[in-house]
Amino acid sequence: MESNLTNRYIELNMGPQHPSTHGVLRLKLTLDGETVKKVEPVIGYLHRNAEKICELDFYCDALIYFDRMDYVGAMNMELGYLEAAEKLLNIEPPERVKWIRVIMAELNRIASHLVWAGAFGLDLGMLTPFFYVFEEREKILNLFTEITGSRQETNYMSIGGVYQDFNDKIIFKIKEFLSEFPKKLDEVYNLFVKNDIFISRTKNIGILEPEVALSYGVTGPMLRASGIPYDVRKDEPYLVYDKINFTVPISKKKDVLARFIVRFEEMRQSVKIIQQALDKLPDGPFFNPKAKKSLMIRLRGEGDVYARTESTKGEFGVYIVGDGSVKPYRVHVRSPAFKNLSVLPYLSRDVLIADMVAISGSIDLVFGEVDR
Amino acid sequence: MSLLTRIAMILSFLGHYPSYILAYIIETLIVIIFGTVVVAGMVYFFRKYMARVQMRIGPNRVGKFGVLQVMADGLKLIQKESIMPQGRDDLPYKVAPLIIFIALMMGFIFIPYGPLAWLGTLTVTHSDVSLVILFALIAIMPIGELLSGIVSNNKYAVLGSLRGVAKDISFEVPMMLSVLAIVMMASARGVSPLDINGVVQAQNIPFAILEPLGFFVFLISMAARASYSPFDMGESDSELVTGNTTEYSGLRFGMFYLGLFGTIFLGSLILSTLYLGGYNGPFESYLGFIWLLIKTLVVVVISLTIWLSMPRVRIDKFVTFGWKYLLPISFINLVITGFIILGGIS
Amino acid sequence: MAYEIKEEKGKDGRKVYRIDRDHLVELMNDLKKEGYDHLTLISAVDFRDRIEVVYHLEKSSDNFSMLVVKTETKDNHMPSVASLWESANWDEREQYDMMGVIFDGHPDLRRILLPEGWNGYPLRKDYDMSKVQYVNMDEEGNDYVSFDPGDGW
Amino acid sequence: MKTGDAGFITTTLDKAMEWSRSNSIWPLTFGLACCAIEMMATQASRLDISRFGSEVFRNSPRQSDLMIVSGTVTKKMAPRLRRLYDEMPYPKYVIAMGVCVIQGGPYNQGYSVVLGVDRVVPVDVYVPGCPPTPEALTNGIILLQKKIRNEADR
Amino acid sequence: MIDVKEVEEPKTIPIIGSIEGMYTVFKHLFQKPVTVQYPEHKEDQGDRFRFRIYLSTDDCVGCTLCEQVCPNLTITMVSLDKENPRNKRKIYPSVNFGTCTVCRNCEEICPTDAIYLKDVFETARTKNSFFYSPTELEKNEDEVRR
Repeated sequence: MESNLTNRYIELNMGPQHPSTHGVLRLKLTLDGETVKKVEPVIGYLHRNAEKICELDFYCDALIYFDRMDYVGAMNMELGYLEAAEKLLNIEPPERVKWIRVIMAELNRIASHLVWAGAFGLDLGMLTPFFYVFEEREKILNLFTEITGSRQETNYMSIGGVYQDFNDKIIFKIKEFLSEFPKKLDEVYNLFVKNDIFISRTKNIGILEPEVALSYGVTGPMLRASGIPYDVRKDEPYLVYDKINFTVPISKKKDVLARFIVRFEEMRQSVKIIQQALDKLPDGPFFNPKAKKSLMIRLRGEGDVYARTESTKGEFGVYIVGDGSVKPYRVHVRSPAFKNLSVLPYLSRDVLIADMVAISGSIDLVFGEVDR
Repeated sequence: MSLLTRIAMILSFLGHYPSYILAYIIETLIVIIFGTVVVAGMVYFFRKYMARVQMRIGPNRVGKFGVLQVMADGLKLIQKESIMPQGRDDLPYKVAPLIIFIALMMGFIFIPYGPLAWLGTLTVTHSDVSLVILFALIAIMPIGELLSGIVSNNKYAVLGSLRGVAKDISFEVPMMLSVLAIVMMASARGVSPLDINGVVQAQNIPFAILEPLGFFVFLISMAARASYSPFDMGESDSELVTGNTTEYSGLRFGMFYLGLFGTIFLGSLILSTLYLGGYNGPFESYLGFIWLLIKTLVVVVISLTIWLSMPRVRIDKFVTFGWKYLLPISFINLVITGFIILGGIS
Repeated sequence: MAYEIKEEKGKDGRKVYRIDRDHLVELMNDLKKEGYDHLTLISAVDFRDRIEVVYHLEKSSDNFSMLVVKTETKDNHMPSVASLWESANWDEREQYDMMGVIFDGHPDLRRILLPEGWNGYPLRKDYDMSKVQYVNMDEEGNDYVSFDPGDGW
Repeated sequence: MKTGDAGFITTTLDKAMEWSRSNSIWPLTFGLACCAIEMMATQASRLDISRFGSEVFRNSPRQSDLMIVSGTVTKKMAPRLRRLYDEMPYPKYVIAMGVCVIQGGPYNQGYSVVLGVDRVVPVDVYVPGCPPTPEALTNGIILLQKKIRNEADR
Repeated sequence: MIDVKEVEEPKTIPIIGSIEGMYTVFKHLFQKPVTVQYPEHKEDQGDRFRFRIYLSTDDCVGCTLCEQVCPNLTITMVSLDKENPRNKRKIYPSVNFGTCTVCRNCEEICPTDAIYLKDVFETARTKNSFFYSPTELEKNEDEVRR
């Protein structure tokens, strides 16, 4: 790292290995002292050619690559793919499966937001909340192990159903978790938002105007924190979200703190959703027989389908083109974090380095999804 | 009778002056060993405390309850290859960690430790200006921090150092003003005010009660001096990798690492000496040292809790805070102290 | 209107506009004025003889209802819509990177995911996967692509 | 002093050095992909890697001993990974965590993924799994400790 | 109409809020640690937890479905000289654990349940050799290592 300190502007290279970039983001900074003059994100350090490999495998196999896109919220990724694939393949999942998928997706949304909160705390220099939120996440992952058999990349949902059914023990355990979770959540929440330094670090930082946000294609909690109530679960309900009663949290404050509060409120809403779904969970098969066992590699689809779902980061869209063979012809993913990241250069003009770290933390970046 | 005199008496066969000189050296060595052990213990205590607060166990594989963990870390750091960056300024680069470490160890010498059991008072020096020397030493320590960043030819380190400068100038003045209030208070009670021992003896009521504002300012200043979170702007690990120590490895980094914890402990010692009554307490002629340690431990726990629960302050906010709030507060404290002395409450 | 739209219904029930390449920008301008202020996705599909570019638009005033605009190119050139929506900037860079569609009028058309100098466009159907490429880094931290592993490997 | 005694002393010293090295492995904060989250989970309360002395996740490669390559190494990332490895001081160790790092994993048919990080840096311990559970990673770290003490059995 | 709720920014008193946070952190000092001491104690992962592929060569019929469904060339069929009347072609799956993502598609698709997964996760090695032949797939992890 050669430095020429006589210049007025310092060129600083943050990343790809840097504690604040949440993975392999490289930020080319132009600094004037501590002030960031220009940011240029360089991505692609985790470009794993998932879209290409999806074309080489069966429809049912592409699921594992989707698992690993947003690896923190893997269930939502599977769901997004299956929404598209099932439309393309004309396979309708049974009623029970839809409710199970809602439960799993919302549980994973909680886990994902928790990880985000912990990492955001670390960005700002808060050590301890990280451990509290990871403990809560660990409980969710234990539930996942109980239900699906693996912790993080579960490969739980499959075309036309889910691999393993729920049973009474699992439902009881989820209810037990839900009864304790809101208290813990409030504790962590208060630990953050009652802290003066935290408020001073996040309030009025990184203000994102709604028009700009729309133009940049920002979705998810970031858009909702800018005051636009866009939630695919409400705007274009998939699965059984239209039968569930929940609210969409928004904030008019548009800053980093607003994004923080919106995400925490979303977790509370998720708890409400899961409770309703557990109560309403119907009996029935957990698999569409048209896609079971050896039939699962013989599914053929034709045409093109775009399906959008609300993943933990925002609108997660999957565009699949089928040519009538057993393999997808083209899979293209609209990754919310990719779009949300593109707004970073706009947000961090003339802010301090410390603020830029807070802003990039508030975006909730997961690089498996940005780079695919 | 002090420990020093006892050692000198044992060595009295050498004659008066040689025995005293030797006794000084021996006791300095003892204090340095004490300092090293305490700093290592501090690292261990921090790890265990952090682990327990975070619902973990902490190191427990090396020795009983992991007490040898710090030793393993130290031994490992000694073996590590010491990579030095190209384009460094060689001498300052090598001297910087030493400055911090030596200043820290010298700081330990000037603390009045108070009496312990039959050993008598453990204090090493009886200088009349020990307070001045102590704060001079504290003021030297940031120099090591600044040098280390500027000379190691790394942009992160330079930025860390610049932050360090900005941080230091914004709390030094309020800190000194609050110390000035203590000196006033002590001199009003007729003790030698620049001698820390005198300050301790003047505290039949701890100064923290008489000067809560000064205590507050000093607590924040000491936290900022030790530069742990929320005041670790110089080393802010999520922004500047590890700030000024980015290019240091092996033993030199170990010195910085120990220096951090040593400064926390030294700061807590000074705080409890100046504001919490030092070795004053029941049976002080017998248990004085224990009282000091207990008070220090309380301050250490408070410091670590602050460390673990607070996010990092933004540097410009801290500078503003220093000039806008800390300085006026310390002035008000000075004025109040003056009124207290005039009113003769002491 | 100066252009002709073929309206279809997609398999997923969405409204699809099919338009030829030359009138795309005009249509997009009109759609933007109509209230489609959220460009969700630009994707390109390689049908060997032609590349189809698909735009997914959303209207924020109408519960983000979706409209699909399809157009196709045979010589890999497309007009850019980056001046209308900021989000098109990165999307078009991505499609250039992956599919080799050259968006005329784009402010900064560089590769985004793969390093500059990568040979071929990976998501094309005729991309040769057997040809292994390596990336190396020079002193300044810039990448360069080679076909044989260099010093760093 | 007989040479045998000196040998004994050096062996003891070696043992002490190995002991200290194996019990104080400071990993580099180096998250690449999915496995990084499991690495964080290993660091968190439930498994608490600090019990083995690996508590201090250092951000600067200059101060770390262990690089846990957690997640897919792409071709664009490989030279950077190599540079980070070069920046670490000896003695240094590498754990390849997850199948992506071992042999390309799920992406082994692709064009932009390095098929095994051992083509870029020497690896000491391989931990398979996608991603390995925190227990599996801890098991890998224990194996690395054994390897440092020359006791590794596999 | 979408059910929208505008979130409130919390009202806090300066300094008191921070001290509350410090107290919350300090309070956890008296909680029991949640750490599971891993090598001595192992957490109960539940019945469905699966990590390593096993094979029962007696049941395998050599249908190659697992090879087809495997997303990333982890399973390859190799010929093995073993008496099995149902496996006429004498081909059995072999697994490369260096690429296995534990997606459990093979277990799902297997018509005779010959291939199955178990909760063995202590598979770390110092050598990059994770190729398991069909006979090794039948054995436990400890036996394979020898």
